[in-house]
Amino acid sequence: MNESRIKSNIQISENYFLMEIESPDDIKDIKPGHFLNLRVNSINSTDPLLRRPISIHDYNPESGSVFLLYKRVGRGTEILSTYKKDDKINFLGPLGNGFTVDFKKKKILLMGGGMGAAPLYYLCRVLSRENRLTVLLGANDKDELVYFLEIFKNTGAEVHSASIDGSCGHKGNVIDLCLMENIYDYDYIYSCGPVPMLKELQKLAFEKDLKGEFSLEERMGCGIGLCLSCVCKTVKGNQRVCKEGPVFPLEEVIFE
Amino acid sequence: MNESRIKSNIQISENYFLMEIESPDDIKDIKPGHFLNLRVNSINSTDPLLRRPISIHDYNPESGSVFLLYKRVGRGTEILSTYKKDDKINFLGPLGNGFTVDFKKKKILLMGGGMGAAPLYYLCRVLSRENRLTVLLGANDKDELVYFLEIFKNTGAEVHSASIDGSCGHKGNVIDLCLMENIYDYDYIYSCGPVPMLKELQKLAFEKDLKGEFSLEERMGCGIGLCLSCVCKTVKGNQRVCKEGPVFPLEEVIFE
Amino acid sequence: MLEIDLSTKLASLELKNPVITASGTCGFGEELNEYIDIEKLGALTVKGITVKAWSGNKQPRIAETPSGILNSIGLENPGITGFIDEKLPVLANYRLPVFVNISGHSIDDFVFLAEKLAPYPEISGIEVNVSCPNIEGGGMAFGTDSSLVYQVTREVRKVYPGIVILKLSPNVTDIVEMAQAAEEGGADVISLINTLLGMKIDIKRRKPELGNIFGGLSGPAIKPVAVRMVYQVASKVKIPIIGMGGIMSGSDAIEFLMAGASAVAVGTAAMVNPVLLLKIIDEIRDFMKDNKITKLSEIIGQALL
Amino acid sequence: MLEIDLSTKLASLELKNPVITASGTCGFGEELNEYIDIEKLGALTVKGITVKAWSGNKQPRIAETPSGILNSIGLENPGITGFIDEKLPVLANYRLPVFVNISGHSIDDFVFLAEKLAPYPEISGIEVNVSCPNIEGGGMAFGTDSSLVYQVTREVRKVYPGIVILKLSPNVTDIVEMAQAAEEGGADVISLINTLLGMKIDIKRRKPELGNIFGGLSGPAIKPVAVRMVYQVASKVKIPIIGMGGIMSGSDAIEFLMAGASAVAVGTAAMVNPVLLLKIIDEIRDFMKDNKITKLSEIIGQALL
Ligand SMILES: Cc1cc2nc3c(=O)[nH]c(=O)nc-3n(C[C@H](O)[C@H](O)[C@H](O)COP(=O)(O)OP(=O)(O)OC[C@H]3O[C@@H](n4cnc5c(N)ncnc54)[C@H](O)[C@@H]3O)c2cc1C
Ligand SMILES: Cc1cc2nc3c(=O)[nH]c(=O)nc-3n(C[C@H](O)[C@H](O)[C@H](O)COP(=O)(O)OP(=O)(O)OC[C@H]3O[C@@H](n4cnc5c(N)ncnc54)[C@H](O)[C@@H]3O)c2cc1C
Ligand SMILES: Cc1cc2nc3c(=O)[nH]c(=O)nc-3n(C[C@H](O)[C@H](O)[C@H](O)COP(=O)(O)O)c2cc1C
Ligand SMILES: Cc1cc2nc3c(=O)[nH]c(=O)nc-3n(C[C@H](O)[C@H](O)[C@H](O)COP(=O)(O)O)c2cc1C
Ligand code: FES
Ligand code: FES
Repeated sequence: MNESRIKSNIQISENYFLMEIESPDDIKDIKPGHFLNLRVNSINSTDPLLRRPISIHDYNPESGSVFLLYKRVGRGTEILSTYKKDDKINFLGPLGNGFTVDFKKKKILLMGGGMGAAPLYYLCRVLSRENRLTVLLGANDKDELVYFLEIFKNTGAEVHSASIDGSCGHKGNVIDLCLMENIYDYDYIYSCGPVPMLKELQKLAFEKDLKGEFSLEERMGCGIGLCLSCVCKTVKGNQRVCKEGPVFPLEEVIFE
Repeated sequence: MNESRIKSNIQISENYFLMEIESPDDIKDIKPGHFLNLRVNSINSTDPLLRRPISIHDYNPESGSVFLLYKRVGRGTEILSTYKKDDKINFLGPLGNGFTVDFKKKKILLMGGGMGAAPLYYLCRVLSRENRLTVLLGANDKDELVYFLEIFKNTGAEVHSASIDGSCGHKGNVIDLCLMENIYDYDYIYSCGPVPMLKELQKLAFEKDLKGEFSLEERMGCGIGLCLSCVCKTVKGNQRVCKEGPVFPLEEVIFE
Repeated sequence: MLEIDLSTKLASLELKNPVITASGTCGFGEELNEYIDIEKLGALTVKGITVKAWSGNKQPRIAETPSGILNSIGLENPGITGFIDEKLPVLANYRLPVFVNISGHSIDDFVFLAEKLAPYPEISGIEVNVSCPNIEGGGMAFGTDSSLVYQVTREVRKVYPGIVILKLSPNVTDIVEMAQAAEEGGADVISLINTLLGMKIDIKRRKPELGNIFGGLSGPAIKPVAVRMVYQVASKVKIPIIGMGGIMSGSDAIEFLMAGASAVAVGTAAMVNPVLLLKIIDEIRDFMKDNKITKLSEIIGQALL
Repeated sequence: MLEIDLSTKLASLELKNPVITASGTCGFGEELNEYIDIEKLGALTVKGITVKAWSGNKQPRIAETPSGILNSIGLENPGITGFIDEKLPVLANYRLPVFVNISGHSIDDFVFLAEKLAPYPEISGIEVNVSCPNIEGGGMAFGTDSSLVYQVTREVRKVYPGIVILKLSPNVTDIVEMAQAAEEGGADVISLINTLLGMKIDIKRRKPELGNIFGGLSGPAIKPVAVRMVYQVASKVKIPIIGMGGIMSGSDAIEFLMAGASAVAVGTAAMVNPVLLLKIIDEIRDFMKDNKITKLSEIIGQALL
């Protein structure tokens, strides 16, 4: 269990917030794909009771900063959005297995749907040093894309976007973008986002015999492997998203 | 229901805190003996659920300030103690009936046990303009008395104190002090504090046929007369401390 | 502009909206009316009335628990005569349906109370409380035995011409059995739930915190149990349900409606903040607007399979 | 310096302190051991084991409620053989008493499981779960019928030489009746309480939030009900009680001890923050120090009249 000082917590669009926290000294190994489980209740309160899992959006060991990007969707994330600079935040983590990052000179595709793009950013930064990356981003509208477009472009990756309402990039979903790419070209693919998207991408990957990894989300109780709240179906049987995951080889996940 | 800005919230001894809040414009009539029922839960939280009743310690219509003096005894008051300048505080009130204040040229005794002295201060300020006041204060030790001694002395009242451990004033309880006074001399007596003290004082008052008022405390659900949580026994039957009280003629209260 | 119809039906009675005060948490309306215009509510249910005036249980009568409260008021009330003489004339001034909650120690008590209230058209119905955990030698016992629930309902039904609501106890193994007994006995409406029996210990004094040892648990803590019971009962009985237990917001109320309640009652929330009663109505309306639902009936029972 | 003795007895077994993990919320100890030294606990109760391996219920399996959680894990577990082959060898490495929670659909299931576990001295006892709300056609039904509780206990007792703990369901009218049935059947210890049956509705999707519709309510919300049941049972049975339901702090644990529990189990709190398990032990010790109590036994049952 850790407690960190919040360096900043800024609203970057109507419902998106970026929080920068001090990385505690005893935490050295923060990998892309890890997540933190954040406490959202105040002192002496048992409500809300559960922690909220949020992915590592970025990590800067030099400045000792961990970045979290979150969308305000319910009361937990609303509470997070009220935290101010110098408030303390309590969390468990970093948790989970993380993405595979030991590639070199490969052509890699990252595909993020909605908030699924959040954990891909740190991954993109790490991989882009020695690989060629293409990033496909999908969202409902421009508002949900501007921030991501900007940061991913700064990594040097090639970035394309799709929006359902057509207000930014291709009008349609991110799977359309994928179909427009020459998918055989890629050595590896990473994705995070809504299940219907992952499902379609898995179908495509199976067709083209493409390897890669998915980062999954499930409701969590403990976030540390105790309670079996968060299991997903895989070819190896049920696996805990918080412990064996959240990242799974794309070919192992079984979608219903 | 009101929401006010906190002007300050300072720790005045180990467990005593003084909060100054802006008095809302639409509240004009704040009487000694009134109390506020303060919300202590944060946004989106249902725990702790109940409000906390705290008496008006002082009121300054010119500066538009209401003062609350509270002791940190449990989680509600602990939460209150964390509030900072410019935070908002939500409350219902002013509630209750308040003390009788239309005396002139009388000799009046105020007797406060522990935190019971808190509501007596505003009363003392109001009455001391046109009456002669003696204030008897009792507490466990010096720490609980210094602040009260100072402020009551500033009203021009004659002040005596007793502490159980003898660290301040008379060693013993405040009833001893009372016995040391020539109680016949007084026209009216006001008291607030622990039940055993009030009970003894009532006995004394009955013997000497003295009139006066007690401000009582009971656990409250609503604070506005809906739920009957807070009733006390009186010669008129059960009465709600939050609605018919908290101030009752001393001769009407029935202690078990 | 979408025309939103919040009205709902409880047997023959139409309420302009589904929000009712829960018995015992809003007195007899008068005090509440100082804070909100009570005529904006769907209906008012008053504090439980007994045959004789009653002074209730020992102090303390209330204790706070995580997201909940325990109460052991113990049915303090002016008795049926006191109610009719002092409270009813005031209630008659309000233009809104009033339900009178009644409690007894025997079937005769309930019948006596129902008969006494029968002549007053200013009362829309009676809520028969067979579930009070706070009176000795009875109260809750009625609500935990389905044959007693059936008998009480049938006898009260015979003497009371208005709406008969049975308020059931959640402290039972099978709530559906109790609800079916009430339906068979001739109840028009079922109220679910009364408080869960609970207690708290004051570890400093090493004693139960409430003067009465046990108390009834209400508030948000019990909402999941309450919604579950409404859901279970709604698919097994035909008469309408008033759902309650921990409603603090419009969303909470909608949970109960979707679980099959035709109306909801709000207790603890009104104690914490009386304004919530009206806010809940507004929030239900807003939800309907946002989701382009024009009639409350389109929500009721939506989550039932 | 005051010597504080935190040890407590559960039948023939002495625990060095009264804090036990609640079944299903601490896996099989291994993951928990990454966060705290589990050997500091009084005992460990593992996830419920069934005859066959089980993959549990549909997602979502967990939902948050006011000061509580609803779960419908559905007893996902490796089955008795998987448990004995894969989990037990790991558990055997820890120097602390282990209880194995078992669940079945029939008396035969329970007997079969008890027989399978009987040969292992590294297991201190079995916790017979007649109260799981999350398995179909059984589970909780056992715990709501006192004659079944009696029979299950008696049959399990015959085949299991170690400590037999009966874990009872709170979803009953009369918990004392169930506890007495367990005592008569020969149980050594009673565990109180399992989760309350509840549900939550997702008003956006207009559907139950859990894949399994109903779930078990745990956490601080249920503490008042749990303390009440421990208190009621403690004055009516002679065998020791493990109290649980919403314990988050030393004070909460002491409430249960004063209500008559000889030990306590902690579930939801460990999920929220595993460190709380040890903090609770420390807080109990601090309370005793502050109050000059040297033996835990001086606290147990103190609030009973
Ligand atoms: C491994 C992992 C990483 C995540 N990373 C991010 C991220 O980087 N940025 C971000 O914005 N969101 C992320 N999420 C989703 C985020 O956890 C939820 O949006 C958040 O918990 C919602 O909480 P709430 O109280 O605002 O919403 P509510 O709907 O009020 O939450 C109610 C309950 O449901 C749970 N819940 C709700 N939505 C989700 C969800 N999508 N996934 C899991 N649990 C949920 C909550 O944790 C809570 O217990 C991640 C989820 C997981 C599992
Ligand atoms: C009319 C009135 C005026 C008061 N004025 C003051 C004041 O000016 N300054 C001050 O320090 N205290 C005052 N009190 C007492 C104050 O309300 C309690 O100390 C406070 O509620 C404790 O809350 P807690 O959460 O810190 O304690 P906890 O013990 O954790 O509270 C648990 C519950 O018990 C209730 N409770 C606990 N102690 C009391 C008590 N003594 N009286 C009523 N309810 C209680 C709380 O409101 C809460 O619902 C007053 C009480 C009443 C009834
Ligand atoms: C202080 C208090 C007094 C109550 N008195 C009664 C009563 O007299 N009759 C009754 O049927 N229910 C009574 N109840 C139960 C409520 O009507 C309601 O069923 C219960 O509190 C659950 O709703 P809530 O969580 O919204 O409060 C009382 C509840 C409280 C908190
Ligand atoms: C996720 C989860 C899984 C559980 N699994 C089991 C189980 O397998 N067997 C069992 O007897 N109880 C199980 N329980 C119930 C707990 O052991 C405990 O009785 C209950 O949660 C109340 O305690 P708490 O409030 O401290 O969690 C489970 C509870 C939770 C929250
Ligand atoms: S959330 Fe508990 S095991 Fe994953
Ligand atoms: S606190 Fe509710 S009537 Fe006084």
